[in-house]
Formats: sequence, C-alpha cells, structure tokens
Amino acid sequence: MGQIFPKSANRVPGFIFVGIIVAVACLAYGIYYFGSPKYTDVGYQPEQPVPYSHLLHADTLGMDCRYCHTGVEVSAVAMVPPTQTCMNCHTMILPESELLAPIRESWNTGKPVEWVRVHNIPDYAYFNHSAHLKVGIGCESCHGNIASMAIVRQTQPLSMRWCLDCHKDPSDHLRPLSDVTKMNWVAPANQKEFAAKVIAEKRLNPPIDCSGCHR
Amino acid sequence: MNMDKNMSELKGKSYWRSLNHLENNAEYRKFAESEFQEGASEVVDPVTRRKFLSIMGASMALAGLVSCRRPVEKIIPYVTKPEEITLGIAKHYASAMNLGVEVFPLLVENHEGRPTKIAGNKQHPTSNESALNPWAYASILNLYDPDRAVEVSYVDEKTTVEQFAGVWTKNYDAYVANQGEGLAVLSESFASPSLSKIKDEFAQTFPKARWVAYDPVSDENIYKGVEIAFGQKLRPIYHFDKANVILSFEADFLGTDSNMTQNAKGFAEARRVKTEKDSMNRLYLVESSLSQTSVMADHRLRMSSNEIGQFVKTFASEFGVINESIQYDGRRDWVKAVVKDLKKNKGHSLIVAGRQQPAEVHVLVAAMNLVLGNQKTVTYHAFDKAVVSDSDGFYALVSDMNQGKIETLFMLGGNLVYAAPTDLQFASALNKVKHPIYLGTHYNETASRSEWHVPTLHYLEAWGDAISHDGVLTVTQPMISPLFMGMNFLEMANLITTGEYLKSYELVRKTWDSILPMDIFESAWQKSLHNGYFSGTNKPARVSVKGNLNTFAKNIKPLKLGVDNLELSYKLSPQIHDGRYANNGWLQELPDPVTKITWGNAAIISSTMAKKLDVENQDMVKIEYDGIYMKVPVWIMPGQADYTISLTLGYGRSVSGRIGTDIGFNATLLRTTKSPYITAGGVKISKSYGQTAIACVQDYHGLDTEKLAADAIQTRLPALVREATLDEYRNEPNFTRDITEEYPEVSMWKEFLYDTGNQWGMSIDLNMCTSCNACTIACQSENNIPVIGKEQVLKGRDMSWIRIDRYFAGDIENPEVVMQPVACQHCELAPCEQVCPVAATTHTEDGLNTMTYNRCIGTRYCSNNCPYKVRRFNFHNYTKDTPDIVQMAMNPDVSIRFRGVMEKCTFCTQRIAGARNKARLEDRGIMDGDIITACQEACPTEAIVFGDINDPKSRVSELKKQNRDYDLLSELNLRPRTTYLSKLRNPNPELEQHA
Amino acid sequence: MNKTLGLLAEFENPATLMNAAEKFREAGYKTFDCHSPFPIHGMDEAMGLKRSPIGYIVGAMAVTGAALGIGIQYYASVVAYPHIISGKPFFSWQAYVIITFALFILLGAFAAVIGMLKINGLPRFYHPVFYSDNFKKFSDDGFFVSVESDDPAFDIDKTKAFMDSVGGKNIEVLEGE
Amino acid sequence: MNNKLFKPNRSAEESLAPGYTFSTVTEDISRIVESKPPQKWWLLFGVAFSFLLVLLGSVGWLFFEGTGIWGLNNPVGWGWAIVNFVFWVGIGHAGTLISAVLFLFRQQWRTAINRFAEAMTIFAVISALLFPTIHVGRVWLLYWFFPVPNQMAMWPNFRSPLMWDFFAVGTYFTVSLLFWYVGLIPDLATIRDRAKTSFRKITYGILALGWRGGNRQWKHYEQAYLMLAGLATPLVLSVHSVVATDFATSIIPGWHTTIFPPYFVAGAIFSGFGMVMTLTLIARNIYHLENIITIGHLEKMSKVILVTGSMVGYSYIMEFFIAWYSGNQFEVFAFINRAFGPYAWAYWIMFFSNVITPQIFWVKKFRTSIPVLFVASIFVNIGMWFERFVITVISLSRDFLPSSWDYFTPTIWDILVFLGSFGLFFTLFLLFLRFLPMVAMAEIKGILPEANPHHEKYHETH
Repeated sequence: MGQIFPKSANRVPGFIFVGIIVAVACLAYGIYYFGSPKYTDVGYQPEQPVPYSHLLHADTLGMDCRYCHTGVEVSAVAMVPPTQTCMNCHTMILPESELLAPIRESWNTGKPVEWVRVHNIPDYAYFNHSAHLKVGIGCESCHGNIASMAIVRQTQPLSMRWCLDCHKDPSDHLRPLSDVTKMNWVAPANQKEFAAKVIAEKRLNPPIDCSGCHR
Repeated sequence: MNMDKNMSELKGKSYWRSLNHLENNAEYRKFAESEFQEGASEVVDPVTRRKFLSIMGASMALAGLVSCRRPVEKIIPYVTKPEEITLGIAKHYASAMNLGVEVFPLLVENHEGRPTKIAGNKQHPTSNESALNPWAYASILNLYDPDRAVEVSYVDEKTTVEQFAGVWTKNYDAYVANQGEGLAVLSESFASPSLSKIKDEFAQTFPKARWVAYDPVSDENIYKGVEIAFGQKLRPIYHFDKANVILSFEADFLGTDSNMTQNAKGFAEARRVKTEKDSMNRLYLVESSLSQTSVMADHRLRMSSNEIGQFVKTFASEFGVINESIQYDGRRDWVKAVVKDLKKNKGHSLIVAGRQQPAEVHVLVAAMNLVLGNQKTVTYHAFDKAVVSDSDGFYALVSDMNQGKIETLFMLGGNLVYAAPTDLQFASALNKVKHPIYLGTHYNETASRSEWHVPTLHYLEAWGDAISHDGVLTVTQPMISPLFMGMNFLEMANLITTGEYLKSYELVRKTWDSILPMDIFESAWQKSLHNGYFSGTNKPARVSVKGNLNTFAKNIKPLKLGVDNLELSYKLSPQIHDGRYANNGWLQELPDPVTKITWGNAAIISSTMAKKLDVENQDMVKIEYDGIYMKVPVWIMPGQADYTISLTLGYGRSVSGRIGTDIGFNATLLRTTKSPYITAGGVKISKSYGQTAIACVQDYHGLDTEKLAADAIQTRLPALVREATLDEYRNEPNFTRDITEEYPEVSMWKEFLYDTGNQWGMSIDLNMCTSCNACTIACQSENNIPVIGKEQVLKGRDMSWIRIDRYFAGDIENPEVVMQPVACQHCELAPCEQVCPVAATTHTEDGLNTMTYNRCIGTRYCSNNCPYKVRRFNFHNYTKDTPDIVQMAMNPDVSIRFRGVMEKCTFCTQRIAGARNKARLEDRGIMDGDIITACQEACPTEAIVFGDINDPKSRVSELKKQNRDYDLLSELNLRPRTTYLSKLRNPNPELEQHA
Repeated sequence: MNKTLGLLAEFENPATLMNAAEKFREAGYKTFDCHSPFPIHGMDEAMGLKRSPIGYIVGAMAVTGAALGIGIQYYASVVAYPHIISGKPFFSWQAYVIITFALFILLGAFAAVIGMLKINGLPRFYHPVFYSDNFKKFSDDGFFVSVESDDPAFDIDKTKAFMDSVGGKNIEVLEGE
Repeated sequence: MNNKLFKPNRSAEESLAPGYTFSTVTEDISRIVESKPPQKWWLLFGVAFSFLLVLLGSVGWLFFEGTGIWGLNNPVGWGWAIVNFVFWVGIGHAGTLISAVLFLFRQQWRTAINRFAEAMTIFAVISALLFPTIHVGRVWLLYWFFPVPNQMAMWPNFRSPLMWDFFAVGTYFTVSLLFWYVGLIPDLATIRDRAKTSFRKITYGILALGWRGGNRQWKHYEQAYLMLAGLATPLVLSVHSVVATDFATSIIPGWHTTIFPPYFVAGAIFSGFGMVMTLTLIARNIYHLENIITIGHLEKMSKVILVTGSMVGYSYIMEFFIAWYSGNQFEVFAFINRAFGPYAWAYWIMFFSNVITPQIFWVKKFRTSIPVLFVASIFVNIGMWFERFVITVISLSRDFLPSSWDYFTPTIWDILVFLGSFGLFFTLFLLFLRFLPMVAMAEIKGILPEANPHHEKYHETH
C-alpha cells in the first residue's frame, strides 16, 4: 500500500504552525518581561555590612538626606558618607552597640566600610546629582521613599527609557526646591501649572540627545 | 581653592598614603577600588568602564537586557574625608615644571588627589596664558610611567633610600675631612634657588670637590657668545612682540629652542591680523634643514649650517660690526634687501641665531642687535640662581675620571652614558670611578653602570622651586605623595652636602624663609602656593660691546661641501627631547611637526642628494665620520640643504622601558666634543642594503612624491589652505572667499535650523598655527586617547583627534610650508550621521556632532563618508593591556573606548557639560570663556578659539566675522562649525621678484 | 475496517486525460481531479475551473507590508525617539522609500506561498489517492483521474463504468480508514 | 493574460536534445539524487569543505582579535569584506533573473538551468550576508539593526543605506528561498515517489508536502509561481540598486555617482551569468548532462554575458566622461587615479576581464566552445571582483584631503576569509547537487512536444 504517512499526519502541520506562533510569542514576552530592568533591577535589596536603617535615621529621627550625602547639591555624586560622619554622633550615641561594631572598627583601623551599591548605572552614563536637585527633582523620584526603608532597595528601573521618559516631560517630578529631600511628597493639584512655570523660569530643557549623558 | 588649609595636609596629602602600597599590587588595587567611589570612581574607573563594554556582548545579547543582575558592586567611602576634596569635582593646584633653566608654571587638575591633566598657569607672569609645549603636557604621563624605577638599587640588590642615606653619611665625614677630594657632582643645568643655595653650601663644605652641570643640548654657545661680546655672563631673552622684522640664522625659536611658548606668544602678537588694515611682522629665515619655525617664514633661504657662519659675517660687515669685507658670492640681493629692511626698522627688528651655531656667530648677532638698537626686542638678564651647562667643565671632569682622580661621582639626573659625545667614552670613564651614584627616573644606560641607583621623584611628587629669567620665584608643589620610593634633586643634593636626609618641603621652606619678607612670611608663602609664584624682578643688564670682534669673526671659516664631504647636524627631537622622554608613549606617537614621522628618527637629506645616492625613503644608508659609522634609514625632505644630513637625538635608546627601547637610531654615536651640533665636513654617506619601515602619519611612505598625486595636491592646496600675501590681502580683502565660487544652495530637505540657545563653534587661525603639536598632546591627555604603537601607525591607524596637516607648496627644494590643524568640523549637515545604521552618531540641538561610543557597532561607514577623515576607529582593543598605573592618568569624565568603536573630537563635550552644570548651579547662562577646549587651552598662539557662535559678542563670533574666515571643503556645503582664517605671508616686495 | 474513499483511473497521455476531463465535467462530477506530472495547457477549461484568487491575496498583503514599512519608520524616527541626523527632517520620506518597498515585496511573497499552500490544502501527507501504488507514476509519466467518494455524483459502480468508458486504464478502488 | 506557463514547444530541440520522453527525463535527473555521487563530486566536496573550515577558523580569529587583523586603515574603512559582499550579492542576481525574468519573457531554454541558477542565488546571498555581518567592530551587537522595542528606547536609523541593504538583501534572500522551494515541490514529489528506503520516503515525503499533481493544485501553484516571479523581478533590480546606494549616496568622489544603480545591476547580471556558466560547465561535466544542458543553453548565456559585459564597459567609460564633464576636480582625480594611480594594475585587470574578454563572444565558434566558455567565465568572475575592489578601495584610499591618503594592503586574513567564502558557497552547492534535483523535471516535461494534448501524434491515435 502507498501511504507513507498515517491519516493523523495531516493534523501535524497545523499543530506545528500554531506551536511556532505560540512559542515565538512566549519568547518575545519572556524577554520583554524578564529582561527589562523593571524585572531585573527593581527590588534589588542587598544585605549591607552595617544594618543602617534609613527608616530610623531619615524618618524617625527626621535627619535630612544632605546631612550625610553632602555631595548631592554640589557634585555629580551624592557621596556615601565617610565613617567620620557616623562617628560624629555614635561616639556619644550607642557607643557600645554591637550593630555599630564595623563602624568603630573602620574608625580605629582606618579601613573603610564596604557598603554594597544599590543604585547603579553603567559607567558610560554620566549622571549628575547636583543638576537634578538644582531644578527641583526630588530624591524620591529616582530612589523611592528611602525614609520608609529599613534596608535600602531599588524602586525604579533606572533604565535609559526610564530616564528619557522624564527628560522628555519632567513636569510630574518637579518640586519646589525646599521639598527636594521630602519623602512621601504628594504633587499639589496645580502641579501642571507649577511645573510649566518652573520650566519657563529656569529655561529647563532636559537633554535627550546622546551627549546629554554619554561622553 | 581655600588658602587657609594647613600645610601638613597639602604636603602629606594624607589620603594618598594608599598609593604607597602600589608595590604589592593586589592589595593596592583592592584598596584603590575601595577608596574612590563611583561617579568619581577613580583608579579602577577605566578598568570597570572597559570591562563593562567588553561584557556588554554577553549581557546585551538579548534584546533589552542591558543590566541583568549585575555582580555585587561595592561602594567604599573615605574613613576621614579631607575637606578640600569633594568627590566628583576636580581641584586645580598651582605647581611648576623645570626643564633645564626653563620654567613651566603649571595648573594641575586633580581628581580626588590624582593629577590627571596639566596646563599652563595663567596667573603666572612668565607664563603664556595656559599654553605649554608638548614636553610639559606629556610630563604628566611620566608620573604614571609603569617602567619608572621603583626601588633604590645597590649593584644588584634592592635597598631603600634610608639605607642609601645611611651609607653616604658614613663616608660623609671622610670627605668633609679631605675637603671633598675625589668627590664630584654631575647635574643637569637648573634654575632653582634652593638647589643653587645647596650648591653654594656644597662648594663651601667641599672646596676640593667639583659640581659640574651639563646638558647634551643647551644654549651654551649663545651664552658664550653674549659673554664674549659684552664681557658679562648674560642670558638673552627675546621679545618678538616688539619686533617688526626678524632675521633668524637657523634659530628654531618657535620649535625646540628655549622659551618656545613665550616666543610663540610674542611672535603671534606681532603677526596677528584682524583686518586688512593691520600690519604684521616679517620673518627672514636662513637654515639648513626645514624647521618648525619655517612654517612662519616669509623668506626662507636654504643654506648649510656652516655656510651660515660666513653669511652672518656678511651681514656683520654690512652693519659695520666687523671691518672685514667679505667675498660673498651667494644671494647678495637677499642680504641687501634684508639689511635695508632691518635698518628701516631699527629698534623694532631682531636677529637671532640657533643654539647649534658656534659662539662666534652669536657674538656677531649680539653685536648686530646692539647696532640696530634692539634694546627692546632682546634683553639680557644675569643668571639669577641659575646654573647652566658647562661642556668644558664636563670634559675636564671626564678626563679626571679617566685618570681615576674621581672616587665618588654623584650624577643628578641626565643619562650621560647614552647622551655624552661618543669620543668621551663616558661609559669607560665611569668604570674608573669607584662609587658612581646615579639619581634617575628610570633604570637606564647610566643606571645599569652605576653602583647606586636612586629613583628620582617626579616633580609632582616632591617640593621644588625655580626662578625664571625675569626673577619671578616659582614653587613646585607636589600633587600626590610619592608613588614609589625615591628622592628628588633637592633631597639628594642636600644629603650630599650636609649628610642628612631632609624632605624637600623643609628644604624649599628654608630657602624661601630667606627670600620672602620676614614680617608677612606665612601669608606670602600661602599666597605663593596659591598663585604658584612670588613676584620678583631681574632687571635687564645694560650692555655694550667689549673687545675687538674681528678676531672672533676670523674663526668663522666656511668650507666647501661635496658628495663625500658632507655636513651632519644634530637636533633635539621635538618629541622625546634628548631621549629623556623616550619612554613616554604620547610623545613617541606624536608626529614630528615637519617630517610627520612618529616612533623613530631618520637621516634627513635633500632630494638632490637622494638622487645622487640613488636612495628612496626608508632605504638604509651608512653614515661615516672619522672612523665611526652608523646605519640609519633616510627620509627625503624638501628644503634640506644639499650635502647636509640632519639627525634627531634621543632615539636608539638601548635601556629604556617597554616603550622607548630600541626605537629609532642613536645619533649620539657620531657626535663628538669637537662638533657637538654641526659636524661640518668629513662626513661620508653611502647606500647600505635593506630598508627600515618609518611610521609617518602623512604621505604614505612619501606617496605624494608620485607625480599624479603631487600635482593633485598642488591643485587642491589653494582651496584647502587659503593663503595670500599681506599686500594681496590689502588689495582684495575678500580673497579668501573668492577662491572658490559659491554655489546656489538647493536642498531636497527642509534642514534643521540651529538658531536657539548656545551654538558651539570653533575658529582656527592658520596665520597663527606654528604646528607646535601642543593641541594634539593636550587633547590626548584630556580625552584618554590610546597609544597604539608603531605597527598600528604604520598600518595607518593613528588615533589623534586633532592632527596637523602639513603641505608643501612651490619648489621642492625651497618649499613654502603650510600647516592646518584638523579635528572634527562638527558639520551641521554631517555626512557621517545619515549613514550610521544604528544612530550612534547624531547631532545635538547646540550643534555638536556627537559620537555615542556605547551605541556604536563599528561599521566604519561614518568614517568613510567623512570628507575630513577625522574619525578614528579602534581596530583592536587598544586599552586592553594598559597598566593600572597608567590608567591613573585617565580623565574620569571621558569614557575609555572599547574595540570596534569609532571615536573622534567631541569639542570636549565633557567640559561643555561641566560648564553647563556649573552655570545651572550658579543660576546663570554660560558665558563666553566658560568653556575652553583642551586644544584651545594648549595653543601658545591662540590660533584656536572655541565658543558660542549664536552670541554675536563671543570671541569666536568676532573671529568668524573676519573676511579671512572660510569653510574647509566649502563646495560640499556641509556647514562645518569649525572654520579657518586664511594664512598670510608678508614677503619683502624687493625680494619677491627674485623668489 | 476499510471504507471506500474514491476511484482512480489512469490515462495514457495528456490528450486522453484532457478529453476524459471534459467528459467528467459534462457528467456532473464536481470534485474530481486530474493528476499529471506537469500542468497541462487547457486543462482548466476542460475541467471548468475558475481563475485562481491568489493574485488578490498577494496584492492585499503587499500593500499591508508597505503600510507597515512606512509606519515603523515614521513611528521610530518621528514619534518614539526623534534624533537630529545630518540636519534632515525627522520624517525624511525620501529615505524611507526603499525599506517600504522591501516590505511590500516580502509580505507579498509570503502571501503568495502561504496562500497557495492554504488553498491547495497543503501540506497534506495523507490522501486517499496515495493508497494506489500505481499512482506513483503521476510524478513521472502517469496521467490519472481521481474521483473521491464525497463527490455528489459518486457511485462506485457507475463511476467505475464511466471511467472505463472514457478510456481509463487500471481503474482502482481507493480503500482505507 | 494567459497564466499557463509551460506552453508546448514547437522546437524543443534548441532547449533539449531530441529523443527525450517523460520517463527518460525523470530517470536521467532523479538518478543523480538516488545514486552514489561520482569520484569528482567527492573530490570537489573535499576541497570545498576544507575551505569552509578555513573560513570558520579565520572568522573565529577575527571575532577574537577584532577587524584590526585585516588591512583596513583610516581612509580605507571598507576593504575586502565589503568587496566580497558586493561580489557575492551580484553573483546571486543571475539566478533570480533566469528564473523570474526569463520566465516572464517565456524563455523556455531557462528550464534546463533555472533550478540551480536559483540554488546558486541562495548560496551566493548566504556567502554575501556573511560579510557585512563579520565586518562590523562589535558583532555581538548586530541585533541593533532590528527595529525592536528595547529598554534603551533606541531605534535604528532608517536613513542609512546600510539599513536599506539590511532590508533589501534580507527580503531578497527570503523571496529567492520561497521561489526556489515552490519550484522544487513537484520534483520533490517525484523523488518521493521513486524512493525505495523508508527514510527517503519520509524525508522527501515531508519536503514534498504531499503534492498530488492534481490540476486543481497546479492551477493555484502556477498562479503563485507567476506572482513570485512578478515580485522577484522588481526586487532583483532593486536589490543591487540599493547595494549601489551604499556608495552612491555617500559623498566620496568615485562613489557619489548617479550611474551606479543601473551600472551595478548590469554588472550583477554579468557576473551572475559568469558564475552560472562556470557552475553549469562543472555540473554538466560531473553528471554528463550534455543532453539536458545543451550547447544551445550555453550559447544563449554567452550572449547575455556579451550584452551585459558591453553595458558594464559603457558604464566604465561613462564614469570618466561624467567626471570630466562635471568639472569637479575631486571627481576627475578619482577616476584618473583609478586608471593611473598606485592601483592602476587593479583597474586594468578589471577593464580587460570585463570589457575585452566578453567581446570574443561575437564569434559563434567561441560561443560554442566549452573550454573558451569556461576560461572566459572565470575571467568574468575575476574581473567583477576587481570592479568592486576598484570602486571600494581605490575611491577611499584617496578622497578629499591629501593629508589622509593612504594605501590599502590586504593581510593574510583578508585573503583567507575571501577564499573561505568560496568554501561555504561550493559546499552548499555540491550538497544541493547531491540531494536535490538540479534540473526542474516538471518544467522540462512541460516543454516536451508530447506535453501538448493537441500534439498531432495523439490525434492520429483517434
């Protein structure tokens, strides 16, 4: 008899066809979803050598970000404070605390504390803190509500698209300069007008060309 | 910078102790990575950046996956932050560099205490704005030279500075006892108050000992000449800004001669033309070999070096300086015209002669200047606290060494085993010295033959001082605590003299105690540290001719040259000086301003000679002079006098680190004490076999000597480098634009109008460019441009972002030379952009043609489509094996480029960004002068000006308004943002018809 | 259990096949088919087949392709992320023509092939006619007429006889599951 | 219009040796696929395959070390890689031309050669695509060519001719593949039906998609085939025009020329036929197909070569004229430099091979002599490679500013990669000869006299 294939074989091509479509769709979505910084980076919350709590310092004690991150208004980098800064207080406050042992050790040995970087952008992207603060972009816009975090975690993708979105239209993120370090800041009703005003006054024109960030 | 900072900090730079750990690298790197945090992240910065790009392949292989979970990265803050440091903000400190008796006042850029870039110190009276010469710029790289000597060595064993000091103190008393019998110090020339002070003490402590200064190449002949003429030890300083007519006998005052930057500034001022109404100076140049200065010559006469002596006499007799009538059968008309011109400009003329000319010539020159009443254009200053090179003293010392009279010889710097004239046999003389002690930066020829070798600290690692000719005191303050163990000259000299090891800081302070006014010392000292100098004066001496000049003139005897009786002259290398910078990659790869040769030297001969010898470029020849011979490739240059050969010194080093060893050929082999600069006659040359590849960045192996190409160049030249004589310019002020016809502009597109905000542009004045190469080096330093090595240059892959194109016009033997700096022109309609498939090169609204390295996939299409060919491609991973220490010289504001990526001039976009941000923080707009590009900063003649062309009052707009302004390749209508001002010459009408 | 799926008859050359085809048509057979190693000129008329619609499918898809092409380019360079490139307008349509054209062709081609396969019900690996060993010859030098049991005019005996009458040789009953 | 493709042929002789019947056609061609390959095949395959290995090796080194291993330098940013790319793309064109254009023009002689002309197209395009891929600095980022959304919010620059290339050549490859496969279906069925082993039955069975040769299928099949031909024709013309724009839209003297697109297309067809000729003669010789691929076919091809060769020659001369006429010194120099500059040798090799050589085909004796044809076709291949070399390298080496002029010298790696690409091409081609029917049987049968139902011999029988 001449049949090479059983009758059922006729259905196979159909299955394969559908199969391929489904597979491709899944793959595309998979890459799109699992590949995007939204998935890979947001929520990054490494263990720190010292259980420093922003919740305690920034929220409960109400310290201003700039007390420790002194570079933030003048320099490209906000700067993680030197051990010295910790010791300013912790020579008096909880001088014996177990948790602070690494700090004291660093202070005595002169060996710096090795904090783990949470917010990281590629080396070829040049971000400047001072520029953003100066025009009234709040810390919160990029770092999230740090004051609510016992252990710091990344809340924004920090991807190029994410940067660009804001650079194309910063109006949602502009604040009065007095509020840049405020957490849980809620935009006023007239945010749009306010933003428009700021943009006009400061002649804001956030660069979206490549050299804005890449050199 | 806040002045009330306490000194110990500046001095200690406590936060730099880290770098003392450099020896055990593993720990050091870990520390380095930790000490500096990202954004300002330092030493490791380029590494990570590079690493990043390299793994991009892996991490980006999936669409959208820029940052998958990255390896945990550490931030390590300071423990105690030095308060003058703010992370991410560069600091600038004043300092200074000494080169012989020359002083380069510096402003050093520090990133977290790591010096990365130097520039001239504007505030300093003797400084030419922020300009420097390539040597000074590149000296920053010497600080991070991976081949620096890192340990004190005694014969073969490694020891320490302290041990060495200990050993010396033991013998010290003995020498004090015998008044320094058998003790000698051999240093380079210097102009340091502290060092001179110590030298005087030395003389007192050891009356029988000797301290001789010697430089392989120096202005000694000039000084001698002046001394003979005026009877006092004086140093001539030229003021070209006051001279309308200049006659130069082989003086390369815009090139390798002393005070180049100041000379260039003055010369430029007298030559700069804004409108056709302005006047400009005139330069007559007589020389044997095409020099950098010849670029500016209005009349150039080709003449062998020794004939020049006779020529000078001709002039001398014309001026009645000597009463001997000269039978000169050469260009009488030339002499007549020039003399007339000089006389016409009495008091505003200047005659200079090259350091290679014998003292007698300088006698006559000095006398002539006096006769011409050029008291303003050349002033003579007493050597204040300067010690100059003294060959005779050196020769005498060597003969004593040979007779075993010298027991202990301190060599402070220099590298005489390599550089001393061959007939001295310095090496063998050194063997007869019991204790040769060498203080030098590298383990080199001399170190290898010394009992002790003590590393010299880089000038940015220790304290020092200097005094410039006009008496201004300059302080050299360290920017970084020593990376490796070692001593600086002061410390060593002091140790020798006093037997105790004091730090340079104390020594300098001691000297300055005696100089600065007692009452306000501390403030004065702080002020000097801040400004980098303490003003002082050194009035010009009043001079008159002493003695009978004729007798000296008699010593000048011309001799007839011929094919087998050649003249051989030795020149300082414009790149690696006398060899001291042989291990400096930037300088090795820097093209010679005129020959455009990199990575080596060659015997320069005229084409007539070449024909006679039947040799071509790169052919090996054998040059012979009394019994000694060397083999070297030839390079044919226009404008070279027949029967003359010129060789640059400094090459062919046998012991000099990974970069400098065995590059080029050692000309010193033929150099003798009799004729250290010019061997007139007795030199033979013969064709040898084989060739040696010469890495020339222009005219591929003399490609444009090929007829077809040569003609093409001559037809293009008038439009490329637009040029006219001053008279022509006055007659038709718009000649520049009239050279090419303007085409009506028809476009199929509605083009983008760059009409709002800042619009960056640049203007380059071709009338000012002396092709000194400072811009090229400054750019390399600012923009982390890699050094790629001879092979790659030979393949035609040089990376310089701003190159200086050199063209010859007219007669091949008496050419006119023109120079044209070319960097990215930032065309508004950039042809490179539209062809990039991935939009890696695009335009910004303020008119920059930006190159986004991290987007580039390397199709090289943009480079193909660039008519100026200014784009540079990373064919290999050129930064792959850059040693960590060299990476410390990298500018953290500029990314390191990875393999397969295109790069090019960015108009220093990082500086623009910096200025923009600064302006933002200060709530103001960017003002003219806020942004100075690296090349502009470096230019000694202010030929390069950058700024906002949208601001009609900015300097650059003013320049672009001039009628000499033109676009390069204007017919392509690319609207380049860089435009040129055409070149002018000011020939003597009386001579033109003859020329 | 085997059921009858259709009948197969061989004809010796194109001429007889063609003439048989006309007969079958006249006899009111609807889904019968003529198998030959190569397409035979005039066979469509003989079998009374209408013109193929593939042309229209291709046209439609090609135009879609073109629209897609210009669409992507417009979106990418005007909407999504406009860059200033060589001072050209963001929508430099002159430069976008080629890619538009390429996509026009691409989708057209896919339409032609996929359309053809779909209409012909290919790939179809199992088919009643394959029960016949003799049928192999169709791809060499055999000419066949097949009538499947779902044809309204199909009747095993009548059709068999009819086949014989129009000159069919080695007539076979196609049986299978 | 009448969409019957294989009109019975009054004089089949000129396309096919007399005495062929349906079954002998089937037999002669299918046998090749079914029997063990001859010695010569193994020999050639061995050689080709070893070159393929060379390719893999050198490309590996290239990826590891960077494009620096090639002779590229600053003015000459594009070297052999791009030369080879254009060369191979050009070769491809003959295939499509024969199968599509000649088809539309009802040239029945095409049937003997169209199948492997098409195969050649596909393999040539594969070899071509290899080069733009490997010549970029950072291969691993090539996917940035695709307009896919990504977190960088970046899109390709559709103004770039390279982008056009990417789409044009990509489309060209896909369409050629489809066209080829559609043509194969009936013949695959033949092989399936002749298959003895179940393995062959199944493989060819799947490939044949269950083809039954029913007229209801033939009808749509022919329509689709016609459509593809219709689409492929403008495509083939556009593709090389687009490749030409890589050069023509730039501003480099010697590139910036409006004549490029037509001239490139002519050149492509020219080179393509050169290669078809070479391959035909080889295949013919290996498998003794003298009766199917007759002298008649070869002669016709040689005529095409003669015509296109002359067109190319015309373009060469025209370029000079236009350059001179434009009065643009850069243009003028670019061309004088080609003919008399340091690369003159390359120019004259090109000129001789492409313009002089084909002229011999005015003589019938040469058109019909196998050795002459073979040698000539080789010359054409060489000449056309040099044409691309002349255009790419010479123009770049001396453009506007004399200061940046430089001379390009290939390194061993340039050469190995180039030779390697031949390995790739021939390996694929020989595999094709081995496993697929190299001549379109169904089409051949279609043009046999017996294929015509109204053939007198049938009517006698009535």
